Amino acid sequence: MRQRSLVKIALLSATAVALAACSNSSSGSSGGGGLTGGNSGGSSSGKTYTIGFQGPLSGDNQQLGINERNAVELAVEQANAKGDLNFKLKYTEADDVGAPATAPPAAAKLIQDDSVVAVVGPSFSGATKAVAKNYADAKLAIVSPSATNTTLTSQGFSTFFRVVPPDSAQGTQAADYIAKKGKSIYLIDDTSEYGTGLAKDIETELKVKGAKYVREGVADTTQDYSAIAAKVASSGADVMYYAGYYSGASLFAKALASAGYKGLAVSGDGSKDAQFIAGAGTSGESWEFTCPCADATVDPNMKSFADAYNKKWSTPSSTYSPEAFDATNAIIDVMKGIDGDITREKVVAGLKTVNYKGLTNTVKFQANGEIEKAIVFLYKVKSSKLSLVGTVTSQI
Amino acid sequence: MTSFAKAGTDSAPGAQPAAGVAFDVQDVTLRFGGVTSLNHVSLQMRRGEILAVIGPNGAGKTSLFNSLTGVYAPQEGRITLQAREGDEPVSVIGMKVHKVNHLGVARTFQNIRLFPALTAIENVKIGIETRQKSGPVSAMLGLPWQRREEHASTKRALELLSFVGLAHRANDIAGSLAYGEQRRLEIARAMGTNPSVLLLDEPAAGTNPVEKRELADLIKRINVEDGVSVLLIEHDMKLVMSIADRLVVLNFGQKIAEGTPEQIQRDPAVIAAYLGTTDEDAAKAELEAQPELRRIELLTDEERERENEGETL
Amino acid sequence: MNPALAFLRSDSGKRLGACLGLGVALALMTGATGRQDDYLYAIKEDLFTFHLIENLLIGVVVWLLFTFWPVIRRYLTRPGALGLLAGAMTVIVAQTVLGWYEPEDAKFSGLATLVGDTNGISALSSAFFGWLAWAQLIAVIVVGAAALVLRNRALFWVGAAMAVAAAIIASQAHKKVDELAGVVDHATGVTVAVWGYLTIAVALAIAAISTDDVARTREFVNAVLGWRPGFALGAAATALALYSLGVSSWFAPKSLNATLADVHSLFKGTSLAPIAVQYFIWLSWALVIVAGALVLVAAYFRSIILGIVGAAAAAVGLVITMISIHAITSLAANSENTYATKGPWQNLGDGAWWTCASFLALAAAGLVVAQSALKGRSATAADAAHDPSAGPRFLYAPGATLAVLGAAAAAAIFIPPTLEPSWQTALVTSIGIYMFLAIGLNVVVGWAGLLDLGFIAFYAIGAYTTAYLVGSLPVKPPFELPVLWAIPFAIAVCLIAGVILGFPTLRLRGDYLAIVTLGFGEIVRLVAVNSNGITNGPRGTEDQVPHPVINLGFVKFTFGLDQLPYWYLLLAVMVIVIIFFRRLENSRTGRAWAAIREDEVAAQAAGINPVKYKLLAFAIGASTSGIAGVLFATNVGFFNPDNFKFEFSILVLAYVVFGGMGSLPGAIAGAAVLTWLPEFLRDQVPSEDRQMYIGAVLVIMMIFRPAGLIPAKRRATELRGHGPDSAESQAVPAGGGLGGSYA
Amino acid sequence: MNDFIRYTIAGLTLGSMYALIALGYTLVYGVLQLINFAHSEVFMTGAFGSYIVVDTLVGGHGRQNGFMVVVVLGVGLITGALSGAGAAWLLERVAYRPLRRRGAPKLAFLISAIGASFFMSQLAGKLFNRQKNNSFPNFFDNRVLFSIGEADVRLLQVIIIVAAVVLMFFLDRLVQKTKLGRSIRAVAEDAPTAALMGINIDKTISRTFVIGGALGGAAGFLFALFSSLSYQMGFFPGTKAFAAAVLGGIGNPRGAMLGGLTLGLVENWSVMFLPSQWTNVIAFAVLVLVLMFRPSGILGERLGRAA
Repeated sequence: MRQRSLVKIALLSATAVALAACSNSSSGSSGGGGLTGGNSGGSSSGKTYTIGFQGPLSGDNQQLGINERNAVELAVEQANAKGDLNFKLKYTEADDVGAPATAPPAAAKLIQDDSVVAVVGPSFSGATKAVAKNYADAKLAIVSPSATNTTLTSQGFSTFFRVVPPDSAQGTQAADYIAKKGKSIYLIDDTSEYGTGLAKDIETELKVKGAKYVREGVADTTQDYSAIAAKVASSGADVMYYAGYYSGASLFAKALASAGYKGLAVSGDGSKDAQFIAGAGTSGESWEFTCPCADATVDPNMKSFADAYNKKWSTPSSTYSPEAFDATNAIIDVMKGIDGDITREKVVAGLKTVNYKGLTNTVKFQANGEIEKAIVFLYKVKSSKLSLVGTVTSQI
Repeated sequence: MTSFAKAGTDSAPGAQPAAGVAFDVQDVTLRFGGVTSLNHVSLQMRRGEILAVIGPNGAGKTSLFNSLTGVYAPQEGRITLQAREGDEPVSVIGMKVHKVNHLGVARTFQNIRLFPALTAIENVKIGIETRQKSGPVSAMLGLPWQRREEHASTKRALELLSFVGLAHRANDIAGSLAYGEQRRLEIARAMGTNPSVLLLDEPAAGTNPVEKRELADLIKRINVEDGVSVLLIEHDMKLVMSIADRLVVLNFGQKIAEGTPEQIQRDPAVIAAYLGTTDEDAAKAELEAQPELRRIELLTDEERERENEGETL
Repeated sequence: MNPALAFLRSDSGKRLGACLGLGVALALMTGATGRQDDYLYAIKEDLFTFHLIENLLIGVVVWLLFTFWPVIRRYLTRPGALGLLAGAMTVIVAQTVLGWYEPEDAKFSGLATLVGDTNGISALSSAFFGWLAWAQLIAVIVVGAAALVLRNRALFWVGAAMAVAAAIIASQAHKKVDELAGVVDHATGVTVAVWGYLTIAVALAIAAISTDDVARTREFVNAVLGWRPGFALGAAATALALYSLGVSSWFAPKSLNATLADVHSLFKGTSLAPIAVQYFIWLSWALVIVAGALVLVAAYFRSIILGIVGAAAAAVGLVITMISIHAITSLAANSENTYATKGPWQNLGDGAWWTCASFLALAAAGLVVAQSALKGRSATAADAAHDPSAGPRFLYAPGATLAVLGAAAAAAIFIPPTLEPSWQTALVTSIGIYMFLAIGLNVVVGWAGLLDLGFIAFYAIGAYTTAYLVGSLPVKPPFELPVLWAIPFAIAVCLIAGVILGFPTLRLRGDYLAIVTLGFGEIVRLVAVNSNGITNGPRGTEDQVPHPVINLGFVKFTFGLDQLPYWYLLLAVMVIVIIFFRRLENSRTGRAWAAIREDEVAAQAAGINPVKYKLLAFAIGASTSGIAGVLFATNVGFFNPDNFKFEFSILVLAYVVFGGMGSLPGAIAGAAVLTWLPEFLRDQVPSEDRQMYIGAVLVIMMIFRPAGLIPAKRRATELRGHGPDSAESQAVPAGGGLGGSYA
Repeated sequence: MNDFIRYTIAGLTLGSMYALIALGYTLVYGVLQLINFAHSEVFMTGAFGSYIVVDTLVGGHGRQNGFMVVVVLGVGLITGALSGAGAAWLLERVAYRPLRRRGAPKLAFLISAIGASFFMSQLAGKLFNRQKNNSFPNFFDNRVLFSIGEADVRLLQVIIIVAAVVLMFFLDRLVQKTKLGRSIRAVAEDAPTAALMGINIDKTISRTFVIGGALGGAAGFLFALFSSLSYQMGFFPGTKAFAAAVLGGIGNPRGAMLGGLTLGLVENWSVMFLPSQWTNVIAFAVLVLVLMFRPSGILGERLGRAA
């Protein structure tokens, strides 16, 4: 039951060789795929490796996980179809429900599978904190497309990488921007792990700046934003920053419009999504977003990604899909560059030096696994379309 | 409504009850909304006697019981309890039900209220064990004194079961016992709390003549051998007359007579009011001929009682 | 009336409607996934294609089963029918759910595809995986069923022979595949399928011999178990041990699957301890044979002394086995030349652990022999009077309790090491912890009859108390404690929290209590979410909660990422709690709870203070989940308020009710099954649909077994309809009144 | 003061939706003495059912003229109510009636309902989608109708409140005046006796579910119009509405209405004084406090008595 190797690889020690002889082992030899084709030891050509995904596929946050999962699977499929790999790629997934408590069994499932050489995920910071050590222990690389909690890269998780910048990068610049734009700031988070993390980093910078602000939270389960919208409107604030996901943001935008709020509304990368505009309608007009991501709308590859995604999953790509796509492709890029057998250690080493131009960003990691380039851009909704304004620094 | 205020520990105000009186009920009035269940009732129950309370349905007998045991708190009057010789007399009005029980008053119910999913012996042990001391921790650790108490309660429960003639059914589920057996089991459970005063609410209802004789015998033995005072509600006149030392007659919440069986049997007010006719024998016969009728009346009575309790507790 | 209409209005017609509805539901459940741009897409895909017909057919089959159930039932009681059914189900499960080929992690269908793609495979294998597997199953079932219906002796023998042949074909076909691929494969699928066929063969053979009209399964089982108490267990354990010694893997580092004999040659010439060397040559066999023979002989002759000696021999065997496997694993870990890189007890195959389990079971069997022999001698009339278990119980063989306990202990101790790491993790973080919570909630709901919808709050309080005491929260304690020292504090804090919740709310009746406890649970979670400065809010504990260290002076053990030690820690604590709770249940406290639950007014009249006992139940339940909170916190090291959502309270309640309210084994079994299910479904259905299937299982279970898996004795009786309407068993609907107690 | 009015209007809007959902809990509780845990999913079904029809009817996001707005609103309410009623009927048939036949203990119903709730919500997620922000087409302009002081009152708020009031008025009449209402009350008061009087208990219970489901489904439509719809939308409003039903006195329709409004107002008013992340804490704390002092809710229980 513990045993899952494909064939008996010759053991290093003499004793093991003796054993191998006595237990009737032989390498598969008949060709033509099937049982023996892809798995015979020796040459690395035709071997099968697996890229795993860990994220919430059930539970309250399952849609975020599904967005990422779809992109990872798409990337694997495209890589196989392209035909320039000298190995076969497989995809596997482990559902962690997005919570720290349920993450360990999911991680263990991927770790114990010897064919898994790298993992995209975990999606959430909490789940990441709960299992990053286990992955480090197994020398298995984890490349998260969406865990942005600032503290993750300072805990010495040796195999952790992320293709999104930490909250602090975005938070600092976002705070500088809103502090410049308004005298009185209303900072709202959605009491999710992501929202509070981002809001905390913004708050820290606002304090440094000495800006006048109010911070408040809205339960992430809220479906009625009228009260908080009325509060913002009557507070006389001229800038409002919402740290949270698009589903809340679009409802909040509607409520703010109804409440007659006239000031500037800014949000972060979690809300910068076509779904925001679809949900908020005209109420979302002139909302601004800070986002540490390249302008995907002008990238021609983005269009082909979006089309391929829509074709495969019959649903448009959504939050964190491009990031997960980039993370997967970065891993595949690393795997392509490895000579001989691909091992987990080699993938980790390769990720440390990877330089891959993705849809959202250039994937290049610092020593602690943080993505190198953390330019924060400002976007704005103009006539129901998301358009790039420029870097946030240029607006300050 | 339960109140958390400490009630009933102070001695009763007013005059001390006469010597030898277990329950001293003075001028008690109990109302539910517009209905007056007990209307200025006074009676005294002496220690060691068998006192029967009789009266037609709805006369307030069960209300009286509930007032005596703390289930209801009458709006007016005094109820003073001195269950044992030498006890401090206390007022039970506003006292919590289990506290009254701990002062030495045990009761049975008109509609049997056993713990039907438990075995017979468990039912009795529950009564016995309310007098024990060991707590959950000693039970979890299986400490010696807890085991001793457990032993003692099993032994005592078996004694009580044989006392009421149910030893052979000790391990049977209470709900599966026959009607008469359940009545006796309820008495055994009440006796388990080692009472000085036992309140029996229609113990003979629904039992057959043989069981009735056994029951009468049992009550006598409880009274004589264990020295327990018994307050009895019963419709069966034959039973009441044969064992009661004294009787109190209620009608429409008022006491209309009190005295020995002979006195009561001859009391014209009782015959008129309670039996609804001057012809005693005819009335008796009618009742006996239509036991079904009486059951139905009792049931509705019981339901009203449940209703009231629901609001009170 | 129109006959078609009349049929539709009949019970049978209604049932057909329901079954077709079931078919539609199945079609929707297993069908396409919806799209946001076309809301009717999935419905169209599911209901206007052939997909619907397939599922409707399933509905029709179910309807036929229900409609002709009385007929089927008659045949089901015939000898051999149950065996045929069980065996067929086993084969079906093996061929749909279980793994058949480890290297590719493939199930039967996956392997079939692989075989189809492979050239030069033996004809037998290609036929078996192509069509023969299902064909032979159907053939065996048809012949067996025909034999049952016709009661034809020859046909029974034919069926049995066919089943044996099918078993051989299956095992050979699979063996050929492994040989061709040159792999060592421990997939369970084929073994289980073979067992299924053998079950059928035995059942049909028995049916052929039997002259009974009605099978007497229970009597048969009881006769086997009661013939010589302990014999059956001893024989099973000996067989398992022999199998493990001969066939199973003993040492399994990365690419190796060494049997006992392999281990001997593998470690030849190393500095292995002499006793271990001897163990791998002959001692193991000798120990199993001696202990097994002693126990079996003792059982046969009902000898107390031999039984004890046998148990002792088994214990010695267990110790020597553990010494030996410890020796090889530590040696392997210290040498650089193997793949066995981890410490002692690692890399062991299932054979080693199964042998340990067999020895433990043998020891239990020896004790059963001794105990039942002792009882047999001292059996008195008083004893009989004390236990008049009148009805025939399924397991009334003497020593049954001890035997079950022994087997359970053997499984709980020695099976987890043979599991995959993901299952070990699940066993601790999902299954074990929630079993613990279910035990705690059972006190409140099952015993005291108080409906608590916010139970998870105490778990949260326990976990946060731990995090605070070890300094993992933004607020630091005056002095930091080692993590296991948090247990008494967590118990105390939860106890107080339980009383705080209980005191003002206990006079509320069932449903009101439910919503207040729900509110309490949400308040606790929301406070944890919103108090960024104290709990670090939704981002969870600031620092890692350290893994526990057990330091007894002479022995020091540090827990790490490996999950097995946590399992044993959890098991130890759980066993203590279970023993405590068992005693509590049968003490005056437990009876007082039962009394309050059954009839609060009568309980009061008997002198029980309900407020006191309800508070006690709250406090004890709360402190149990406090302990669970500590163990959880130290195991995962990191958690956030998401772990304490309302739905978890609901789930724990579902475990308790599913298992059987008020029954300790029920609560444990309910939690085990329902926490195992999602982990199991991980590999069976799309991850995102898991909860849907769990919901369906809950509904179906409650329809067909409302009292739970293992109903409590005290409640089982009342569900059978004994006695007058107690407040709790009132058939719904019922007119209000006092029906307050909710359980 | 203007703030106060603003929050009050928002509170009444939210509260009237809570009240509509709470009625479903309370009606079922009245006849069965059971918490219908899956009612939140009935509410969700109403939202999806009405959405599909309205989306087909209106298409795109085009603004409609006044007449069409009324038509669409009517159609939405009716289809929402119909899908809610259908879901509730099925629910009673599948998850309740078989248990009733077997005389299952009370908690078994609760678990069965919880299972049904998981199932319905996840099935909706599978059949439609699992996005959190599906929203109705903007087929009308949510303009300011009038102002009280400086507080604006918008069209949608008026629609919701008026629709809820009308529905509740009809329900109240139905329970009070019709034969069906009498049988519901009779079953609630004393089912065995009601059966003796010739009332078909099964039918009455089934119809009670359907009425509660229709109200919940209509509320689902209004809620989705006002906020958004998703397969998980039922859970929180459902929990709140359950709390509202208990707050008012469960089993008592007028109590449910009062409890819903109270809860909606409390939630909105609390935002005036405290950061809004504490709203839910306040809501539950108020519930606990009220029950401590009035253990049977504000109006007390009993369908038969108080309605």
